[in-house]
Amino acid sequence: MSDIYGEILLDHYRLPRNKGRLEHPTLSVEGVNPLCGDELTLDLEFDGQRLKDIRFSGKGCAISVASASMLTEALKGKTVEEIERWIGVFREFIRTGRAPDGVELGDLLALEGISKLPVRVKCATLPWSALEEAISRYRG
Amino acid sequence: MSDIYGEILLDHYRLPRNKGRLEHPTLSVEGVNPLCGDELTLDLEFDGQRLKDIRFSGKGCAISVASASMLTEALKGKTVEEIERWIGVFREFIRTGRAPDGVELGDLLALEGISKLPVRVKCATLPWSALEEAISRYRG
Amino acid sequence: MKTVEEIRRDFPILSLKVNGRPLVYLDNAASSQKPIQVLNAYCRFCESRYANVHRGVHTLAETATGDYEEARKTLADLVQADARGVVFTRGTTESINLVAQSYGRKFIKHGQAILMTPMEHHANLVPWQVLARAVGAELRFWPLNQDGTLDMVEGRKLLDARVAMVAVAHVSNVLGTINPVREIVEMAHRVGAKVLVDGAQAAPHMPVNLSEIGADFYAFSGHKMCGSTGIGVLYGRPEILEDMDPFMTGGEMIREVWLDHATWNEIPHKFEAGTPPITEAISIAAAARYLQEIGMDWIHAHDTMLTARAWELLAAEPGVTLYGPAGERGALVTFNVAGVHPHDLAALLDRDGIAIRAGHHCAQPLHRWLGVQATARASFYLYNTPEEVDALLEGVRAAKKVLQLV
Amino acid sequence: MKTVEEIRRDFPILSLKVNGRPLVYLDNAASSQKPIQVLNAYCRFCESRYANVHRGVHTLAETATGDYEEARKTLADLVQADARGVVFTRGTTESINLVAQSYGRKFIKHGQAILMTPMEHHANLVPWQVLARAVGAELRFWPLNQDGTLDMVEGRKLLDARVAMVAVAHVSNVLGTINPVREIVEMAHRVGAKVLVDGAQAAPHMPVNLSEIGADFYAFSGHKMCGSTGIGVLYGRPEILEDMDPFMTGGEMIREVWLDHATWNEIPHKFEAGTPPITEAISIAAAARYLQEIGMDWIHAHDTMLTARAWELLAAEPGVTLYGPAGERGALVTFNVAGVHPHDLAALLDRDGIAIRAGHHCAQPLHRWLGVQATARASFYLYNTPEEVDALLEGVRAAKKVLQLV
Ligand SMILES: Cc1ncc(COP(=O)(O)O)c(C=O)c1O
Ligand SMILES: Cc1ncc(COP(=O)(O)O)c(C=O)c1O
Repeated sequence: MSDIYGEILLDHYRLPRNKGRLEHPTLSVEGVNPLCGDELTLDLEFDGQRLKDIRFSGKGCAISVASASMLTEALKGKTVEEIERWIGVFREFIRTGRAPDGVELGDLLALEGISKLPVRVKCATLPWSALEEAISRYRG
Repeated sequence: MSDIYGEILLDHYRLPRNKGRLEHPTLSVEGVNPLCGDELTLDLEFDGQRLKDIRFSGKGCAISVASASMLTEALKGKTVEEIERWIGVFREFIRTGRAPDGVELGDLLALEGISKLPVRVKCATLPWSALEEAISRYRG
Repeated sequence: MKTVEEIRRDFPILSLKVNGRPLVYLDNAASSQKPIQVLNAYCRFCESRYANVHRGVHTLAETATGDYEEARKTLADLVQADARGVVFTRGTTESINLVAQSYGRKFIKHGQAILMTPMEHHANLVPWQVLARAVGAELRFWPLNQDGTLDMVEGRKLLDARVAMVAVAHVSNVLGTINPVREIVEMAHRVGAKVLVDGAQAAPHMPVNLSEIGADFYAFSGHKMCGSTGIGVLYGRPEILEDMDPFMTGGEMIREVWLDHATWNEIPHKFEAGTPPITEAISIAAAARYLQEIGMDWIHAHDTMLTARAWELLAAEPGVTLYGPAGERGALVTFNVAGVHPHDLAALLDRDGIAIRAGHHCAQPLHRWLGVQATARASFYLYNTPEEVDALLEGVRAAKKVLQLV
Repeated sequence: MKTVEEIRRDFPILSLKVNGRPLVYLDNAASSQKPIQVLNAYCRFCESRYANVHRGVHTLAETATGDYEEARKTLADLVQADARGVVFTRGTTESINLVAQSYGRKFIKHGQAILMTPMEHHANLVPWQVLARAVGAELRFWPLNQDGTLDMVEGRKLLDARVAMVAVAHVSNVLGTINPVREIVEMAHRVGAKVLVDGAQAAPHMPVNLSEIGADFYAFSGHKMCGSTGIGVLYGRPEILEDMDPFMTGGEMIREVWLDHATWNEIPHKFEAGTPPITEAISIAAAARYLQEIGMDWIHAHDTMLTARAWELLAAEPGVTLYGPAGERGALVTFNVAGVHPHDLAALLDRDGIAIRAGHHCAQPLHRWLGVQATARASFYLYNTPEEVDALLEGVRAAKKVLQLV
């Protein structure tokens, strides 16, 4: 098993960014990891087409927590369209273990090894699935 | 597979003894071979406790026909008690491939190899199962 | 391209001697043998990659899960289907029971009809009898022509709007008839009926393209295609599987469980309760790869050549009656020899090392239609040779002599 | 008598390196590994004795049939039961579904109750939920004591004349609790209830004497006892099996078939529709013989020694919570480490080559009762060593360090 528990991932797990709840979220979504029953909540605050703020809460394993932390960091301030592009990029990345050409993944690169861990893919994608639902709900 | 198609068996198949129907049977029983659907009928005529006459009819494979032919030959004229003993002996013989000590099987020895052919056991025992039913019915 | 001689060397059992004679294995429609490639894949997996699948996060659990899901894709590719619709079952029989229960009990209603053919294997007949009795549905039977093909004119008349399900063999395991399943699916869909195709005798022997056939359900078994027993495939169109209730319940097929109720996992997992046949999936996938390397087209052509030869030789032999259509057919010939009980024929052939099947081949109603209790069947596969067909004929002649009534 | 070192050499997979470290396989409750004796028996059978069973009259069909029925006897012997009551299924899950459907739908009536425990595996819970909903039966749950044993006083009160079925694990796959099944059977029979014992975690690990336990049904799986996936056993008391309807229908389980109805074969064949898991039966029988040669008593003692050691070491480790009874228990320890998600623990142990399981172990209701989402579970078998238990402890300590929150 390729070692997924690298320093960047552990850093996000120990010191998660944007953890907690928002006071006035535009909408909140919940996700459940069928593998272990872990639950995660995303609060999103939009300003028109722009994601002004985002927080996540809930218990989870290091992979799901770090994935959520990285997600919030990467997407805060982005537009709905940009976020949708990111969701596609992330799914592709998780499936293949490679970033599409010309895309800078930043810390998310720490999840590179996940494509070889089919069982843990659900942990890494948990916050992203929740985000996807949030966006589709926001679009109406 | 040990060779069951020996001369004695083939002789009983080609020239079955006591084949046909009785005019005035005390009782008739039918047996079906679940393996192939073959049907066999036994007609029995009792004189008190003694089996005065016996005939078999129906289509069957060489093993079931020869087995029926040998059965009629071996048991005609025997008493109900003797027949019951023979049924026990035959079952034991078919299961183990050996005759119980001191028993003379005669032509039935030709069925020796059957114990090693679990699938064909049903062919050899078809007439005997029918006989067993006949006896238990006759006893009431 | 391998020669038949090379193929034969892949199958350890084919070098066996039976009663002192080289084994001539002509019982492939009952079950096929396994090449060393399949046995090796099995052992390698057990020796270095095995664990239970789908819930473990350790390395072996991840490898085993990956291999198991890869096997699903391999089988989906074999029949050109969407892997989401590929459910691993124990075999054709469980696949059909699953549909009869999970689809049938929910969607087939009192007064509707199930249309079958009289040539169905018990596996594609009895589950529908049980269902029909449970829900109050009617059973209809597509008439046969004299030669054992479907009477398309009469059948069309039975296919009205009350028919909810058509259950039909792709290839008959007795008559060898290859049914026009694509046409039947089109006809059935036009009246809103679903179609289950029993592919047990087709998938191992010919290219099968489910996206072309369009069947709603398609079933086949691993052990008839050089793979393991204990595994088979049910393909179901994903949108139909989604709507169906589970068949069995337990681990892996659930999403969340409370003391008094539970919710279901997504397809195809919803239909795979408990520890699935993991090593069997490795085996059937290795078998599918082996067959694909040889080429399904080649296998079909080879089978057809052997079958035609057998038909020709036996048709010319006095006292032999052949059943089923004379032309294009599945990889088998079914016959009777006057005065020779099929069981005796099979047993006597066995003295010469030749393995054929005798009996009703799990198709009693068809045998009633044929007017016989039992038949003898020789069935062929990629490793059989023309010489083995000739040996069959010699064996038949010898048996006639042995049993000849004086 | 073999030493553990010798036993280990029988299992090819145990010489594997995982992430550069020797494999420490502690996921035996999920599935066990296979010794070379079992793999060899499998291959030898495939290479020289294989054919479909029960209907062929040629040599291979006769040998395969003989071996298959011999396997049934071997399994009957293992648990000291009548072979007529031994049905081969795909595994514990199918065994229980079979009883819930074939016995339950016929004999469990509206208003009757099914009594279970909250420690059941989903396989022994969800099928009863489905049945209860279908027939209108009530579900009852035998309360647990604080330590995860059954509360025999409260349980007795639930066991009244309305209870038709008691479904209980012999050994819990999470708590390790060994339930007093013999006593439960006695209590249940007194009120006329039947008892199904889920022996998935018991039969592989300890001597099981069904004639003593007296259970009406007993279920276990091949893959947890050094045998194949794709096979398991349902033992049912013959006189009860006789009365039950078939579960699946198709070939081999029938006596006679007409177009519109059919009659059934005798037990146990009535419950084995279609081609059974033949090679899997060879495998599970070889496994049973292997275990019996080592000795079920020895295995039980060895497991108990390892489990006690693991319990002791982990109980002394700060931050570790253990679940289930402290004393006599099944061959596993289930625990949590404060601040470490079980999945992370399992993944981090895997870096050291140690395979344990993390999650809800198909027992979500029990985890709700425990008040946690998930747990970590190390489970032992005949080939594990005290040193491996020590490695587990070291691994747990290392994981705590890696994930330590700063
Ligand atoms: C107690 C118990 N019951 C039932 C099962 C289900 O067994 P299988 O998955 O082999 O059907 C298991 C194993 O997962 C178990 O531990
Ligand atoms: C046409 C057909 N359908 C169904 C089956 C049943 O397959 P299985 O016994 O593998 O379930 C067979 C094989 O026996 C068959 O030939």
